[in-house]
Amino acid sequence: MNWQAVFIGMLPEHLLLAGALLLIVVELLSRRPPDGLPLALATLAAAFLAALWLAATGHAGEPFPGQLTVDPAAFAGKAVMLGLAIPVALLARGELEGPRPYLLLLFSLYGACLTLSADSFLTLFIGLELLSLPVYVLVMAGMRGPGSAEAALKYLVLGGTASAMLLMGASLLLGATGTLAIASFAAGLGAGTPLATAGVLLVVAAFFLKGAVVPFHAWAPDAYQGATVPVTAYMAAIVKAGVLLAAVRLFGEAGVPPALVAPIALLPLVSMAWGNLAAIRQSSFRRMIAYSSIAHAGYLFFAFLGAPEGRFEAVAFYVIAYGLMNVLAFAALPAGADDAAADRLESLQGLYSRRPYAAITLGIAMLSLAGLPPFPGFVAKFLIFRNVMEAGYTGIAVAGLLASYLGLYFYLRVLQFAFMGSASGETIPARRLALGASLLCLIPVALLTFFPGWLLERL
Amino acid sequence: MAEQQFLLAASAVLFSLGLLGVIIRRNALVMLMSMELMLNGVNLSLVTFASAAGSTEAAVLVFLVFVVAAAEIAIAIPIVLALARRRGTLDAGSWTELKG
Amino acid sequence: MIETALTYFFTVAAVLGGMLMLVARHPMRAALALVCSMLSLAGVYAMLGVHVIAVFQVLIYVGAVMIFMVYTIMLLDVRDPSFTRRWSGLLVPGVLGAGALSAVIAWALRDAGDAPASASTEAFGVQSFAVTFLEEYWLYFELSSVLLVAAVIAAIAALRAGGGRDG
Amino acid sequence: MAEATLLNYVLWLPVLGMAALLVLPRGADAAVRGLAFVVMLLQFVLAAWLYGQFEAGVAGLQFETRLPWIADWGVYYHVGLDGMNVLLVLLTAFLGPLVVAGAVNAIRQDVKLFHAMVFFIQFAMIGTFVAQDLFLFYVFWETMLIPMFLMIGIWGGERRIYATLKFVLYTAFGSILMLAALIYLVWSLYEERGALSFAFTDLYGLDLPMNVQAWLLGAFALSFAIKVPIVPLHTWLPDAHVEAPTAGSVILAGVLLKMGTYGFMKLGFPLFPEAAVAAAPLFMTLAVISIVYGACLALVQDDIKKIIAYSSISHLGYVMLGLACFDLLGVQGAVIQMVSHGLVSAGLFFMVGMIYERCHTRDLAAYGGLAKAMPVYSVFFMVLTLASIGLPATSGFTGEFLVLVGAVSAGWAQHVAGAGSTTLVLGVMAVLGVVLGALYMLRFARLFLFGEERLPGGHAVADLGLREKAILAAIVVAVFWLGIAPAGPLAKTESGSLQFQQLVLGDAAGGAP
Repeated sequence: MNWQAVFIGMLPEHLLLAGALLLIVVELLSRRPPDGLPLALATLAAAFLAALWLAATGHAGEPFPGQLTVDPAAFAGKAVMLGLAIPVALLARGELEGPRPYLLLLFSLYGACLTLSADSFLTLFIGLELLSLPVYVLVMAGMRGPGSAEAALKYLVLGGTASAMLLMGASLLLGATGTLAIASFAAGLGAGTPLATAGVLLVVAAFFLKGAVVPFHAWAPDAYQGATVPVTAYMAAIVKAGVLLAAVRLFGEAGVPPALVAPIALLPLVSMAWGNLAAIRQSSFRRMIAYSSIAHAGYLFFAFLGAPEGRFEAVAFYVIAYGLMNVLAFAALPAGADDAAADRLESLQGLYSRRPYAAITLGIAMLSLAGLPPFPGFVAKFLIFRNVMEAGYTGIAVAGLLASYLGLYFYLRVLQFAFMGSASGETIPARRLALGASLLCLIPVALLTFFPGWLLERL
Repeated sequence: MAEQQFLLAASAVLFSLGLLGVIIRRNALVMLMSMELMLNGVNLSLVTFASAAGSTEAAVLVFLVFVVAAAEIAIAIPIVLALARRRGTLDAGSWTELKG
Repeated sequence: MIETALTYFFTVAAVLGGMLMLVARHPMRAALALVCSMLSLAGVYAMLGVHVIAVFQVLIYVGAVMIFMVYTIMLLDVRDPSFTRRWSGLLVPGVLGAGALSAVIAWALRDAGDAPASASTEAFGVQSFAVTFLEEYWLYFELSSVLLVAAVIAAIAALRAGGGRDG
Repeated sequence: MAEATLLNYVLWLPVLGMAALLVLPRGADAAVRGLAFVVMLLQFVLAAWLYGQFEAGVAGLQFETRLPWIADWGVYYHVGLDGMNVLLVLLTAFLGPLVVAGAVNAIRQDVKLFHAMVFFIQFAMIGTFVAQDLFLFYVFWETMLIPMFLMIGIWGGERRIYATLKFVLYTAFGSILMLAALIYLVWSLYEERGALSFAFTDLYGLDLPMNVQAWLLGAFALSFAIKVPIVPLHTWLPDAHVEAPTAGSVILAGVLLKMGTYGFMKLGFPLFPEAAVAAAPLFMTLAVISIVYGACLALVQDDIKKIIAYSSISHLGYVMLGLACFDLLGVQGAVIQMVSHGLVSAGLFFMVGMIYERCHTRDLAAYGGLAKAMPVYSVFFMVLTLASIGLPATSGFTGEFLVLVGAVSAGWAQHVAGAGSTTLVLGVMAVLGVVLGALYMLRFARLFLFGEERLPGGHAVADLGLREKAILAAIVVAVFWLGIAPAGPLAKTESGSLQFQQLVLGDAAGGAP
């Protein structure tokens, strides 16, 4: 056993676990429920810096050969998720009380980090479970109506279904290739036997479910709407990133064989169109973002049609841009005791005249999500569709671009509310610490707008 | 029909029945049970493949499935209780607040 | 011979239990059907010689999970429209889809039996399983403990959130 | 070299201006307006200096900057001036301070945001003109939508939301197809050369099969044609113009519409020369339809803004005609016509805005006999009307005359060569369009300026103030400059027109017509 590899290679995970355990101890020792935020932030920052450092130095190692190995790409992915978690945690101030939500957040991130290092389906499975289980509860944390519990239960049942699908697929792949290493998935992609193909498709379906691709999307709108703002931001930015980056690791160096292109491309395509169309008729902001995330899941899964070399770059850049935009948007939302009222799109009416900074950041987030240049969302979208077209699927890429066009309207509608509506008399309260969270996102967004090449060279 | 294939077919049927239950049943608890049935189907297929290949890894995975199933239920039950207390029903079809 | 027959019997019983669960009206009956199905599966595992799994199946699934479930049903005993109206709107597409799915998987499995049927069960011997688990796969032992800690915290948080305000 | 970076200053000055606006406190409207005017004026001075330094008759780029931007993809921050864009940059910078000056009374809410948007759109428009890298071009091209969306949507008229959404959704639809074509194009280049590049000069040399060229030209052309707009893709334009604030209309008519024709000139035709030559009759037909259709609709409008909006469609038809005939005179005429229309329609929109600020109606029937009530206003209006019609000594004459000569002579050459006489027929029909143009503008002027004196509300209104006179005088001077001494601008743009012609016809089978 190589203890050094275990210590260094899993440093971000260790830090998260240490922070979580420390938080438990603090909670047990203190009489009143302590505030978990400072400790959680310190833990997140330490883990983020560790992951960043390991990614920058190009560390690679095999703490548990065949079960859990690390490489710079895995660290980069972990750094993305941990970095995004910091502003999300800032948003939680005022929404979630006590140390427990932060504990759940840390455990969930621990699972997310595991999935990015997974070398066997066992690690992948337990990582995904650890990623999801705390989120089921976070959805109903700070709940303000029965809707939250319903959403949590729905999410739990469908999340469990996704896990079962993943395991069934893994089991079939075990039968086809004799191993549970995730390399069996890549082998199964190329094998072409019915058993391997069925296994591959079940695993892909499980990822579609976790990533909320139509028709496996039913949980997302409810969960996004039922949860409080920081949790929705967490689901939109980090859970999605974790699932997609894990999928990149799963696909590995394998290309999608032509026979499987149609089933793998079709559902994301439908997802883009349906997500964008359904978002138009939403009146709740978070529900609209949920449908937007369904559409974005479609774009993200398109990345797998492209050449294997470009996948990590495309997905990583996309989840960075997408995550930053979501957190930026959520940070700009008004806070209010009546959550359902604050969540209505109409509550953004005249935002600019009251809180110009919030309106502008919200506008930037929406335009970037719509994929309009010069914001990073455009570069991300461009990268994905370029890869698809380079792989020779011109028709699919054009269809995808047209489907992405459908989304423009509802993003612009948010701008319409924020800038073009006349303000009503009442003031719109801002979230506590929202300024910090949005600045943490705005600075990277500005850098990515002007220097996207810097990041792309390093992914 | 070989015994192994029979078992595998049974696992596929159990898995599909579980999925069917998740989709078509309205009672939240029955949905949870259906989810467990899916995992049982998975276990059956894992055990069958594992005993054919002599893979300890698969046996460990079966063990993990047990752990996770227990953990999921431990989380699901408080949620169900909260739901029943607030809504007075576990009927997924009557949750209209979140539709649309 | 008798073992093979018993294996078939238990397998069929497990599937029947699953079907019963699906059509049962009251959750309690569904739970009992599921318990039957799970016990039958434990029988299958025992017949296959994987005794560790069979024991876990009984202990964890039947002993913990289902007891918990039954207890919850008894605790709640709510008058539910879902008792009289079992099916969601997706009945027909759901049945068709699941039927197609099981057919596809079963079809895919048709060439899976080519492996030698000499079920080598050493991997599942109590001792060998325990030794390899703790020597080679102790990562998962540790990770499952992390998972259980997380689950306990999550369950407490869920209880708190559910009972907090107007409970 | 300080001179080479001058173009970057012109381009980035508005961004600096936006940053400076951030510092100013809210409500300091006068300071905001002053700052905006000074920055815009400085930009114009720099652009004028650039124009002066721009050497005529030199092929290729001047004031070029090329820096790696997204090095992995071969994307460069590559800007430069050539004969095609030099006048358009000057025009854009010229209109900037006028827009700011014209908005003093009209824009009263969210003054800071308004001027930030003016800066933003100036940046995007100049960027689109000077970009020499396809990716950069696309980024600027799409970026333009954002400030325009807000400008119409926030400060527009009653149906502003509808108009601005229609504008954005129309133009974005074209852009999305252009994006697909762009990716395909660059990918083809990569297949052929093994190197990723978005540079125009690399893409020009690409040898694509005819059917691919046709598809790609279709995608690019759709995007450009929506922007121009060419009939039948024009329906967003009247709505956008009518609902936009004066500043928005001026920018829209003055510069934004030229994006489409500039796109055809810089990219659409030269990138796909064979398909362009094959499709030229189609484009010319559509151009003539635009000329006639726009003129006919302008003839029957009752809304004074709509008259000018439809006249824009008609005038840009000439530009398309000049470009699609591939005759040197025609192309040069097209360039001059772009600038001329930019000046004249901008001036007319300013005048409509000025009268609207006084009387609050755009209904033509409500006005009459303004010549007596507002003599100075009427003089300016008459000058611009005549320039719009294309009276000699005005810029309109130079542009339209060259286009028509070019089209007819190209058509005649084809006719003589036995290559069909479609072009000739279209050229002659376009001449008829001039008559229609005179009809609707004179009708407008007659009802508006002459006859019985009638003003909405019945009370007297003040004639133009000093600020308004200065704005219009600047435009009128420019109009006469292009009309009386077109030799200078023509010389500076000749290299660009030649390059365009060479790119399109040089590769075409059979050579020049």
